[in-house]
Amino acid sequence: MLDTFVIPLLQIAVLVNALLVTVTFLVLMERKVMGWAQARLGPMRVGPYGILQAIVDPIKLILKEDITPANADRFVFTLAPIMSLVPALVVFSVIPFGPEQPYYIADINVGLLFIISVTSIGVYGIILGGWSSNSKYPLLASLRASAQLISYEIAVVMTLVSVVLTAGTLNMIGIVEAQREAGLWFAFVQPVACVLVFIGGLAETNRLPFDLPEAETELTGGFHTEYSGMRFSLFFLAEYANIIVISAIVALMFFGGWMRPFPNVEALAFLDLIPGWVWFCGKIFFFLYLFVWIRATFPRYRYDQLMAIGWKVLIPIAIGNLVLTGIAKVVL
Amino acid sequence: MADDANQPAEKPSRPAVPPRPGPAAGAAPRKPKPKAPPEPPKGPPDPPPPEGMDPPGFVAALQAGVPGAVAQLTYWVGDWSVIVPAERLLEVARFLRDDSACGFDYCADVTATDWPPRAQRFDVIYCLYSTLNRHRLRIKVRAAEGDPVPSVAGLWPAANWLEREVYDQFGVNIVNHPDLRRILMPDEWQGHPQRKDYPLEGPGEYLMEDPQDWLQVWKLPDESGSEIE
Amino acid sequence: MMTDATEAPRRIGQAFDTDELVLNMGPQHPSTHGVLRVVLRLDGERVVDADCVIGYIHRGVEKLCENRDWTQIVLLTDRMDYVAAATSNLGYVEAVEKLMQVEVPRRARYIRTILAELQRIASHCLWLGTHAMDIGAMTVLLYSFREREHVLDLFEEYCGARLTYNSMRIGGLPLDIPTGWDKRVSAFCDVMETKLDEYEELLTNNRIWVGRTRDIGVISGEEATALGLCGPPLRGSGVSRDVRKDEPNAAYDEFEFDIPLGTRGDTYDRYLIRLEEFKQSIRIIRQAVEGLPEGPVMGKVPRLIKPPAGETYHAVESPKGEIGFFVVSDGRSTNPYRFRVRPPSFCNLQALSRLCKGHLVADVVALIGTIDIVLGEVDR
Amino acid sequence: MLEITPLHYSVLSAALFMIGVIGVLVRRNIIIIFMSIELILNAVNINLVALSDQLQNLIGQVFVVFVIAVAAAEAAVGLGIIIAFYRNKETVNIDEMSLMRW
Amino acid sequence: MEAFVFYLLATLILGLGIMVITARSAVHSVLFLVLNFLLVAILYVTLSAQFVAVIQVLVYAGGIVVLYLFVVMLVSLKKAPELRSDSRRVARTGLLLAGAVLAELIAIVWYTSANGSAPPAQAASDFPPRLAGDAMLNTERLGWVLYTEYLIPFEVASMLLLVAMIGAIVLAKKNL
Repeated sequence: MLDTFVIPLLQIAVLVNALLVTVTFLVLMERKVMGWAQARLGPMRVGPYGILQAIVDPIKLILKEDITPANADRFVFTLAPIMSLVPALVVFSVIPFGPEQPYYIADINVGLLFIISVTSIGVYGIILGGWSSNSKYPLLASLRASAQLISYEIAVVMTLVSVVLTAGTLNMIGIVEAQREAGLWFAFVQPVACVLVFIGGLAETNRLPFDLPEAETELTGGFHTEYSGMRFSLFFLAEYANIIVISAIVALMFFGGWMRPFPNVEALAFLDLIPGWVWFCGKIFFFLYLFVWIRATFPRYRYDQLMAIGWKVLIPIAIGNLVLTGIAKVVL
Repeated sequence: MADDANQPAEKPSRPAVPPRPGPAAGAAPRKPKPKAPPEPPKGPPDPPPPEGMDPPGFVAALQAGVPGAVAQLTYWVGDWSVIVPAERLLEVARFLRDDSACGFDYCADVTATDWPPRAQRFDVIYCLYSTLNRHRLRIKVRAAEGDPVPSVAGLWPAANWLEREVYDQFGVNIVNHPDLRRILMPDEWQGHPQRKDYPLEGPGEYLMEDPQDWLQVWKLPDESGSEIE
Repeated sequence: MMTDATEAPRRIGQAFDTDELVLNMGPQHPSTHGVLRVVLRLDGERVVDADCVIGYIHRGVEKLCENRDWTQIVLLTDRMDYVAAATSNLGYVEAVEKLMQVEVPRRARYIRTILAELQRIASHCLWLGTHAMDIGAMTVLLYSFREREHVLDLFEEYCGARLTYNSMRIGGLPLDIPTGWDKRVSAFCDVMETKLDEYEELLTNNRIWVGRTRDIGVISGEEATALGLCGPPLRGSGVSRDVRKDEPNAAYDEFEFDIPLGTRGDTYDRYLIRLEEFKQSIRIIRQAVEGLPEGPVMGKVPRLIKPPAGETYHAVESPKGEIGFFVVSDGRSTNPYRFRVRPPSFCNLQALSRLCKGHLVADVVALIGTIDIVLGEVDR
Repeated sequence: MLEITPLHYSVLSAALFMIGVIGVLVRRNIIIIFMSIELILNAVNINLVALSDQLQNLIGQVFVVFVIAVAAAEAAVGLGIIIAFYRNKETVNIDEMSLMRW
Repeated sequence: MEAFVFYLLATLILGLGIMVITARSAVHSVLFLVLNFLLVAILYVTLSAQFVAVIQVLVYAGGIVVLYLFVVMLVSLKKAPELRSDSRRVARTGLLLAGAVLAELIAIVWYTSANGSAPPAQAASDFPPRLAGDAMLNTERLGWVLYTEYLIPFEVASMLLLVAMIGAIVLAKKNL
C-alpha cells in the first residue's frame, strides 16, 4: 500500500508543486533575462530585484475575471486549457531525475515512446482553444498550430529514433546509462540530432522564432486571444511546462541527464560530490536560458517559411541522420 | 448659434449630389471670431506673373500642346499654377504627365478650397511634381456644387485617396473615380466638414445616439427663432 | 464563422476553391501602429485584397487650423505626426514664411536643420523598433528606444518638451540653443554611430530577418511614383527624390549628404535605406553643429502675422516622406483661410493594398511597418 | 464476475462495435460516420489485443498495428474526399452525396 | 482490483462511445473520440500490450483524430446535416439492425460460455507475471514478429499508407 500508493502520490505532489513553482520563476527568469538582454532591468517593483513577481503574477492571473466570449463553445472552451496542461504534466511521470527510486515516479520501458505520444495529445488544447473561441484570429492561429506541431513532431520523432538506435533502448534511464557506457554524452555522438531536437522543441513549444500560433503582432494573441484569468494561466502554465519538458528531454538524451560531464574521466570524480539531480536541474536550466536567449535575439519566421524548414530541411536531415545512424550501427 | 441665424443666408443652388448636407447646411458661413469681416472673401487673388517674367518651359509647352486649355496663368511667391476648366482637366493632366518637357509623373497632392460667395465655389487644386525635371506646378479647377470634376486617379493612382478626401471633406462631385467613398469621416456622415458653411458646433450627444439625422437635430434650436428652408 | 459564403450554392462542375475569409485587422491590433483598420480578404493565409479603413482619430486638424491664428497652428502641427513633430513644425513655418516672404536668419536655419535631422533619427528609431517588433525581433525595439530617449533628452533640453515640441516660430526660432547643447548633440552623434552597428548586427545579416523582408512588397520605381509614395518607400524603389536635395529648405543646401537609393524596391531595401539615413542625418548634424553661425535666431516679422492674400504649397522632407503644407491667406484675417497638409503617411498608406496583394497575413504586418505610418498624421 | 475473462473483453468489444454500427446507421454527418467506423475498428482491436493476451500470441497485436495503419489510410483518403466534396456542395450530409460524379 | 479497473474502463469506453455518436456538435464528437481512444489505450496497458497502447495514443489520438478535428473545423456548417433530412426513419432502421447485431453477438457469447470450448480458458497463473520488464519483451517481440514473419504484409501496409498519402494530397490540393 505504501509503495503502490502513498509514495507515488507524494512524489507526484512534490513534482507537480516543484514544477508549478519552477514555471512561475521561469517566467520571472525570462523577464529578467530579456530585460538584461534589452538594456533594461526587468521587473523590479515587487520584492528585492522583483523576485516576488513570481508569486504576484500567478495571484494576479487567478484573481482576474475569467471571461467566456458570448458565442464560444463553453464546454470545449473550458476543456481546452486543461487538455493543454495535463499532457505536459503527465510527461514528467517518466522523466527520471536520478537512477534510483525516489528520483523518478515511473520507470517504464517504452518511456520515450510514452513521452512522444503524450506530448502529441497536447496539440488538442491549442486547436480546440482556438476553435472554441469562435473568433477569427484564434482560429487562424489554431490552424497554424495544428499544422506546425504535427510537422515538427515528425522531425523530432524521427530524430529521436536515431538516438534510440544509438542507445539501444527506449527506457529513459537506459538511455542515460547508455551514455555512461559510451563514456560520452550523445550530444557528441549525435550532434545533428541534438540540434534538430532542440530546434524542433522550439517549434513544438511555440517559442520564437517559431511562435506563430501566438504571434502577438500578427494574430493579436494567437489561440489564446479570447482567454483570460485562470483559463489563460493554464495555457500559460502548459507552455512553460512544455519548455521544461523539452529542456529535460534534451538534457536526458544528449547531455547525460544526472551525470557529471565526462562521466568516465576519473580526474573529474570530485564533481560527483554534487548530487545527480542538481546536475540534471542545472542542465535543464541551461536549456531554459537558451530558450529565453533565443527569444531575445531572433525575429519570427513566416508561416510558409516555417513549414518549408520543417518539411524541406529538418525532416530530410532527420531521415538522413537516421539512415547514417543505422549504417553506423550495422558497420561498427 | 443665434447670431448666425441672423445673418443673411447664402443659398447656392444645389443640384442633387449624393450625399449632400441637410437643408440648413448652406446657411450662413460661420465665423469663429466675433469681429469677422462682414463679407466673406470672394476668392484667391490668383495674380498673374509679374511683367517681364517669362513662364517656365513647361507652361509654354502646355500652352502649345493643349491650346486654349489654360484659362489663366498665375504666379505667387515662386509657385506657378494654371487654372483650367474642369472639362479640359483630363486633357491637360495627361499632357502634363506624358510630355517630356513637363514630365509631371508625381501627383503630390489634391485638395480643394471653398469660397462660398462665388458661384463656382470650389477650387480643386492638384499639386504636381516632376521627379524627372524637378519642377512643380499646380492645376486649379473651379467647380460649382455638383459640377462634375473628372477624376485623375486613372492618370496618377496617387490621386485615388486624395480625391476621396476632397469628396469627403468638400462634397466636390468627382466623377469616374474608381472607388468614391468617404475616407476620413464615417460612411453615414452627413455634410462635408471642410466647407465654410459647415457648422462648427455639433449637436453633442445627439450625434452619438443617432448619427443618421444629426444635421436635422442640430437644426432644431433654429426652428423657433428663424425661418428654415 | 470562418466562411463568408454569401453567394448561392456553387454550380456543380465548378473547380475546387476555398472560401475567402474576411479578416478585420484592427482598429485594435497590436501592429497596425494605431487605429488603422485593414479589411483583409484571405484565401487561406494569402491576401487576396486589402482595404484600409482610416479616420478613426480624425480630429479635423485642417478645419481647426482655419479657426486658429497663424502662430497658434504651430502647435497643432506637432500633433499630426507626433513622432516627428519638429519636421511638421519646420514645414509649416517655412510655408508661412514663404507666403510672407520673410527672411530667416542663418543661425535659425542651421538650428532648424539640426532639429529636423535629430527628429529624423528619433522617428527612424521608433520605426526600426516597431518594425522589428512586428516581425518578432523584440530586442531591437528596446535598443532603438534607448537612442530615441537620448534624442528626446536633447529636445527636452532645447524646448522643454519631449514629444510635441512647438519648437519653431514663423520667422525663426523661439529660443537660441542652451549652452553646450551643440557639444552634446555631437556627442550623441558619436554614440549613435556605434549603436547603429548594434542594430545591424541584430538584423541586417540575420537569415530570418532577410527572409522576412527580402522580396516582400516589391514595387517598381514607376509604380511607386505613380502611387505617390514618398520618402524611404519611394527611394527604396530607386527613385531619387528627396525634398532636401531637390527643393532645399532650411539650410540643407549648405551641407553635403547623400540620398541612399534602393535597387529592388522591397522591404529589405527600405530597411537598408532608413539605416543609411541614420548615417546621413548624423553627417548633416555634424556639419551643421561645426558650422553653426553666430547671430540672431529670429527674423524680422510683424507682431501680428497676417500674410498677404495668396496661396502657396511648401514641402519639406519629414522622416516619413514629403510633408507639404498648402496654406491660403485671405489677407484680412489673422487666421489662414485654408490650411491643408499633404500627409506623407496618408499617401504611403494608400499603397498598402497594392503591396499586400499575394502576400501572407504575416507580411501585412511587415508591410505596415515598412511604410512607416503614424495614424495621427493619416487621419489628422 | 470478479475474474476478467476474454469473454468480458468480447462483450465490451461487441458493445462498442454495436455503438459504432448505430452511429453509422443513424448519423447523417459523414464525419461522424467516419468516427463511428473508427469506433468499430477500435472494438475489433480490443478483441484482438484481449485474445492476444489470452493466447500469449503476438499475432493479435500485429493485426492491431495493421488495423491502425489501415485506419490512418482510410482517414486520410476519406477526409480528403470529404473536403473535396464540401468545397463543391457545401454539405457533409451523406443523403445528399448521391451523385457518382459532378 | 483488476475487475474494478476493467469495469470502470469498460463503462467509460462505452459511455464515451455513445457520446461520440450522440453529440450534437461534431467537435464534441471528436473530443469524446479522443478520450475514448485514450481509455482504450489504458485498457491495452492492462492487457500488457504497451507498444500497441502507445501506438494507439500516438497514431490514433495524436494523429488521426487531429485530422478529424482539422476537417471538422474546416467544414464548419451553419446547419447541422441532421436537421436537413428525416432522420427518424433512418434511426429506426439503424436501431433495428444494431439490435440484430447485438442479438447475434449475445447468442455467440451464450453459446461459447455454455460450451466452454473456445478459447482455451487458461488460468492466470499459467502466464508469466506481468512485470514492467515484459514491456520491453512485448515491444521487442512485436518488432521481431513484424519484421520477420509479417514483413511482406508490413511492407504492403506501408505502400498502402504511401498511396493514401498521395491520394489525399491529390484530393485536397486545389491545383497541382
